[in-house]
Amino acid sequence: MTTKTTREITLPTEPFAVNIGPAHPSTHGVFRMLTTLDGEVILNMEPIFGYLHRGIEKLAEERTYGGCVPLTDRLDYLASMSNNLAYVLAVEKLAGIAVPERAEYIRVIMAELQRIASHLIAVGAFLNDCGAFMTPILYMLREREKILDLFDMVCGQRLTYNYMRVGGVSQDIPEEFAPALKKFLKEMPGWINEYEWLLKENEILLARAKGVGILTREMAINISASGPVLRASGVEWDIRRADPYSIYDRFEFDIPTGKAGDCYDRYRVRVEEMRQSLRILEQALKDLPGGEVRSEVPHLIRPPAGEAYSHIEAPRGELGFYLVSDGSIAPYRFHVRAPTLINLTALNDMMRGWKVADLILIFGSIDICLAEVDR
Amino acid sequence: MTTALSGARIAKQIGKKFPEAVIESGADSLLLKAESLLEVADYLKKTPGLDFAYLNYITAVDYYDYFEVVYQLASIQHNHGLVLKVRCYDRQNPTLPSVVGIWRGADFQEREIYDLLGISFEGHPNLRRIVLWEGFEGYPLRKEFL
Amino acid sequence: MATQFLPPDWPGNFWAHWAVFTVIILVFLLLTVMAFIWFERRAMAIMQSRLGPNRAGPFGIFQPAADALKLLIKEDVVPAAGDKVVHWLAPVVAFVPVMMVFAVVPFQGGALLADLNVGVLYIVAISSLTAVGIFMAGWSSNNKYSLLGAMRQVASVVSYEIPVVLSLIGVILLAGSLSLQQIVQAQEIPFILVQPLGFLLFFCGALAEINRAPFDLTEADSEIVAGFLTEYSGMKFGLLFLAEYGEALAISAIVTTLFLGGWRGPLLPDWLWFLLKVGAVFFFIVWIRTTVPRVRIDQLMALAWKFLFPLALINLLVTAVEILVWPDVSLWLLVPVNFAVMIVLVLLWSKLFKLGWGRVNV
Amino acid sequence: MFEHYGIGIVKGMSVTLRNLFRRPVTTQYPEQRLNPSRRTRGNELIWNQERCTGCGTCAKSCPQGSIDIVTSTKIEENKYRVEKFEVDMGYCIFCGLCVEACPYNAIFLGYAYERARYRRGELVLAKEGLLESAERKPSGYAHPEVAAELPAQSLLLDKDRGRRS
Repeated sequence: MTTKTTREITLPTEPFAVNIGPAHPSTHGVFRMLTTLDGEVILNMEPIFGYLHRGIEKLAEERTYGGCVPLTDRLDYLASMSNNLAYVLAVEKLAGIAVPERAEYIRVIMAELQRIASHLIAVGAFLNDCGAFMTPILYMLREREKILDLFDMVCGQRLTYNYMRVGGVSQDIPEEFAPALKKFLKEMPGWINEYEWLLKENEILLARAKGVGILTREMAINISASGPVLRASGVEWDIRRADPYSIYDRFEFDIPTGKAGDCYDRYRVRVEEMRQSLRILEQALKDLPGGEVRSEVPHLIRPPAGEAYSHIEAPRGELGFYLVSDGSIAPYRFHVRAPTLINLTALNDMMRGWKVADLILIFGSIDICLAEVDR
Repeated sequence: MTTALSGARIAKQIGKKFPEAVIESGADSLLLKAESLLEVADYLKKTPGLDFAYLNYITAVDYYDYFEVVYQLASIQHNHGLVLKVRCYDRQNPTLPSVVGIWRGADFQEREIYDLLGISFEGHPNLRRIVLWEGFEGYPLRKEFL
Repeated sequence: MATQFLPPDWPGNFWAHWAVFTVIILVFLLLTVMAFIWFERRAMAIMQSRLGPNRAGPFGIFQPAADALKLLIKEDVVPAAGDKVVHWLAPVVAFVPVMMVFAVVPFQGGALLADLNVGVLYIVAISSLTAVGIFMAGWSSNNKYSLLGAMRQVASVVSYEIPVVLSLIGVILLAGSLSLQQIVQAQEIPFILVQPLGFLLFFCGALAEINRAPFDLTEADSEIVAGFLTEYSGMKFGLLFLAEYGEALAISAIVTTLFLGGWRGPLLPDWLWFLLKVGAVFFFIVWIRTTVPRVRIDQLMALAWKFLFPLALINLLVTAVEILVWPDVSLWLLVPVNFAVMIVLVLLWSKLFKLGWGRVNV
Repeated sequence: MFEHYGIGIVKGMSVTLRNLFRRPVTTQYPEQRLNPSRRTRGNELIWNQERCTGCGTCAKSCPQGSIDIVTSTKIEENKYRVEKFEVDMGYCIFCGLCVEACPYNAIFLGYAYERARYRRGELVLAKEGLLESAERKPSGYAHPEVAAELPAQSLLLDKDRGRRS
């Protein structure tokens, strides 16, 4: 006996198209999903981008290498430090600039704090998309606020940090930073445990997220997914381990992976990554050496003609910068390998057949930042 | 550390199967003929020992005389990488074969290159503008645009 | 068993009583609803480690009044292709039944508008009328989100009505009357102890019927924007909003009356007991809303038909057998028996049933 | 379904209940004020006319091109005379690159906030409008000597005392 699908046994009805977004509470600002629905069931989904396209790749071609750093802040504004880091690493690779030891440690500390801050938003927004009315995201914003305070202390800004410089960081960390970070590291595990108590075993969340929006291992590799999305599908691929940049080869940490590749696994991977980031932060803070934080770099950098690609493990995946230099003070070509754009490739396959409520859930679990998708 | 495979070594390996495919081999890159891109890509993905199943990114650069499309490949299994390059000399109507059939991750990126540089990819299932609207004149990332 | 309370001795004829009492109840209700809106926002805010409304008046207590004022002076937008008459009527249709429920709720001994001898039946009948108003709102808005929300509402009301009514019958069997007044008088011990399973089922079903979290699919803001409210503005939105909170208040009052012993309690005056209990139930609703995520529509249906409905039937059977076999046994003896039945059944069903269908092949 | 027999939900509800008895972490802004970071890249640029030599490094380093500087061609007392120094704060992204670039410590970012304007034209600040004043204090960004005199930043880490383990 062949099993009939729900579509066959219900009354024949006409599918209808709904534009979910660009102005929808859960589309993270400016994303449009042109969905074809049969009742509540999604028959097809077409993503439409471009509402936040600012032409950053073109803008960068008219700025100096140093002047591009503020631009990278505006790519993934929830993880500006990681963007800064990826960009300066690419320029340093291109121009062959060495970085002082202390600056490397500070960069790692900033990047890991940023990962925690970004994952807090990602997890909070995901749980909010599940319908947990504001509670998880407000708890997580509270902890993110503490990280933002630390960033504010170091670089004077809370969102667009513009902290990394080619050849180091803009300024040394102030003396009150280390005690504050220690205090944060001490209390953060307790807060993470509290989030776990709040929703980890919640039956409704399990029913909603387990087995929903499965991205298989083969598919994840084939669509070039990266970051937590790839790892939740069971691929142990973390650029911090696979291709260590900066000084990541000195730290001990685990790479959390999922099994099924569903929404729940992606949520779990992010939470575990926060714990691993705390581990890295503890080690980095312990070994933080003294010395300079910025090597002598000319004001206008003229890298030799050539090209360089440098990638890092940003909170949302593999963030890379491909720079081509023609020997002048501005990049000839500035390409951003935006992780979230590529992670969205399989969105249609993950969503088809699920319901409208799951659409929001799956979309939330990928954790995108539209500023980076559109650039 | 992801080892960058030597372009020359791979070129030799590919040369046995596709004698005319490689134009030039760099330290970690291969410059391929546009016509043989697909077969070489397929070979690189499926040959044991190479297993380039993961496409890091695709991008294109406008060098005035030609467009260069860059494919960065990686193998998660062996943790090594390779760069493929293809050139396209036609400025009026640049066309290249699409690799979406081999790596689906190329989908949006090829659309983006089509959108911003005007290179059309043959065989792409849904080649439309992605960030700009249909009807936008010119291709912003070309050097003659502004 | 129960003594019939006489209506209080008011001057004038019946219609004068009726008019005065109605006005008092309406004013009281609107004020209570506003107070509860404030209470919910405030309690939820504190649970979410923020402060909530705190500008208008002391502790922001006048915030709902200020909001209502704002809504009154806002432009009323009707969608161009919408059904204007239905769009206008919908808030009224949704709002009136909510107010009507309170006609039979006893605020204290004898203090009720009409001591109907079919009180429970009346409540069940009237309260589900709100769904018609909500469906009208969704339909007339000519908006796909509104329509989705309205369809969800209809689906959930149609299926949840059954377990809700079935779980109420246990209480009616115990009290031997449909009059709320007499049900309260019959509660020597609160029926929540005698009917724990009935309470659980009724509470779940009631939450689904009034669209409160975790069953707030009708206006799931992260999925379908605001559901049937999407196209509403101004005081029409205000009325729908009031209707919703009015429903929450009504459910709190019904739970109090049927399961928590109504106005009965030591020391404090009766009406205060009643309000305290209603407040406690409402706090519980708010507390649930703060904590849990939302279920999906197929899971909502599955919960009604696979979990609540069979359990309600079994509960009814158990209660009926108990009353038949031990008509004269003290209610206290039934408490452990019924708790044991509840625990066994809930554990059994938790293992047995599967929630929802998951992915559909398309 | 109900793998944990509802215990997961009860656990979650215990967390929200615990939070009911904690102090809120929000600040009521106009009444309660927090100290911004000592290095805050706050509103408006502050220019020190005496120190400025008119070299124009700031204008060159500005990625937005919001600094407009015109100087005399002749050097007087080892300086160019600055004829026009105009900053369009509407274009400024507060990246701080000009402050870092200035070789004579003549530019600071502001420590103040609440400097919003009603008209866009008012955001263009010229010479006199850029000087330091009582409501336009300089921040310590890239100037540790200024930072040392500013009050300590208020941190949420220090405020949140409501946690009970």
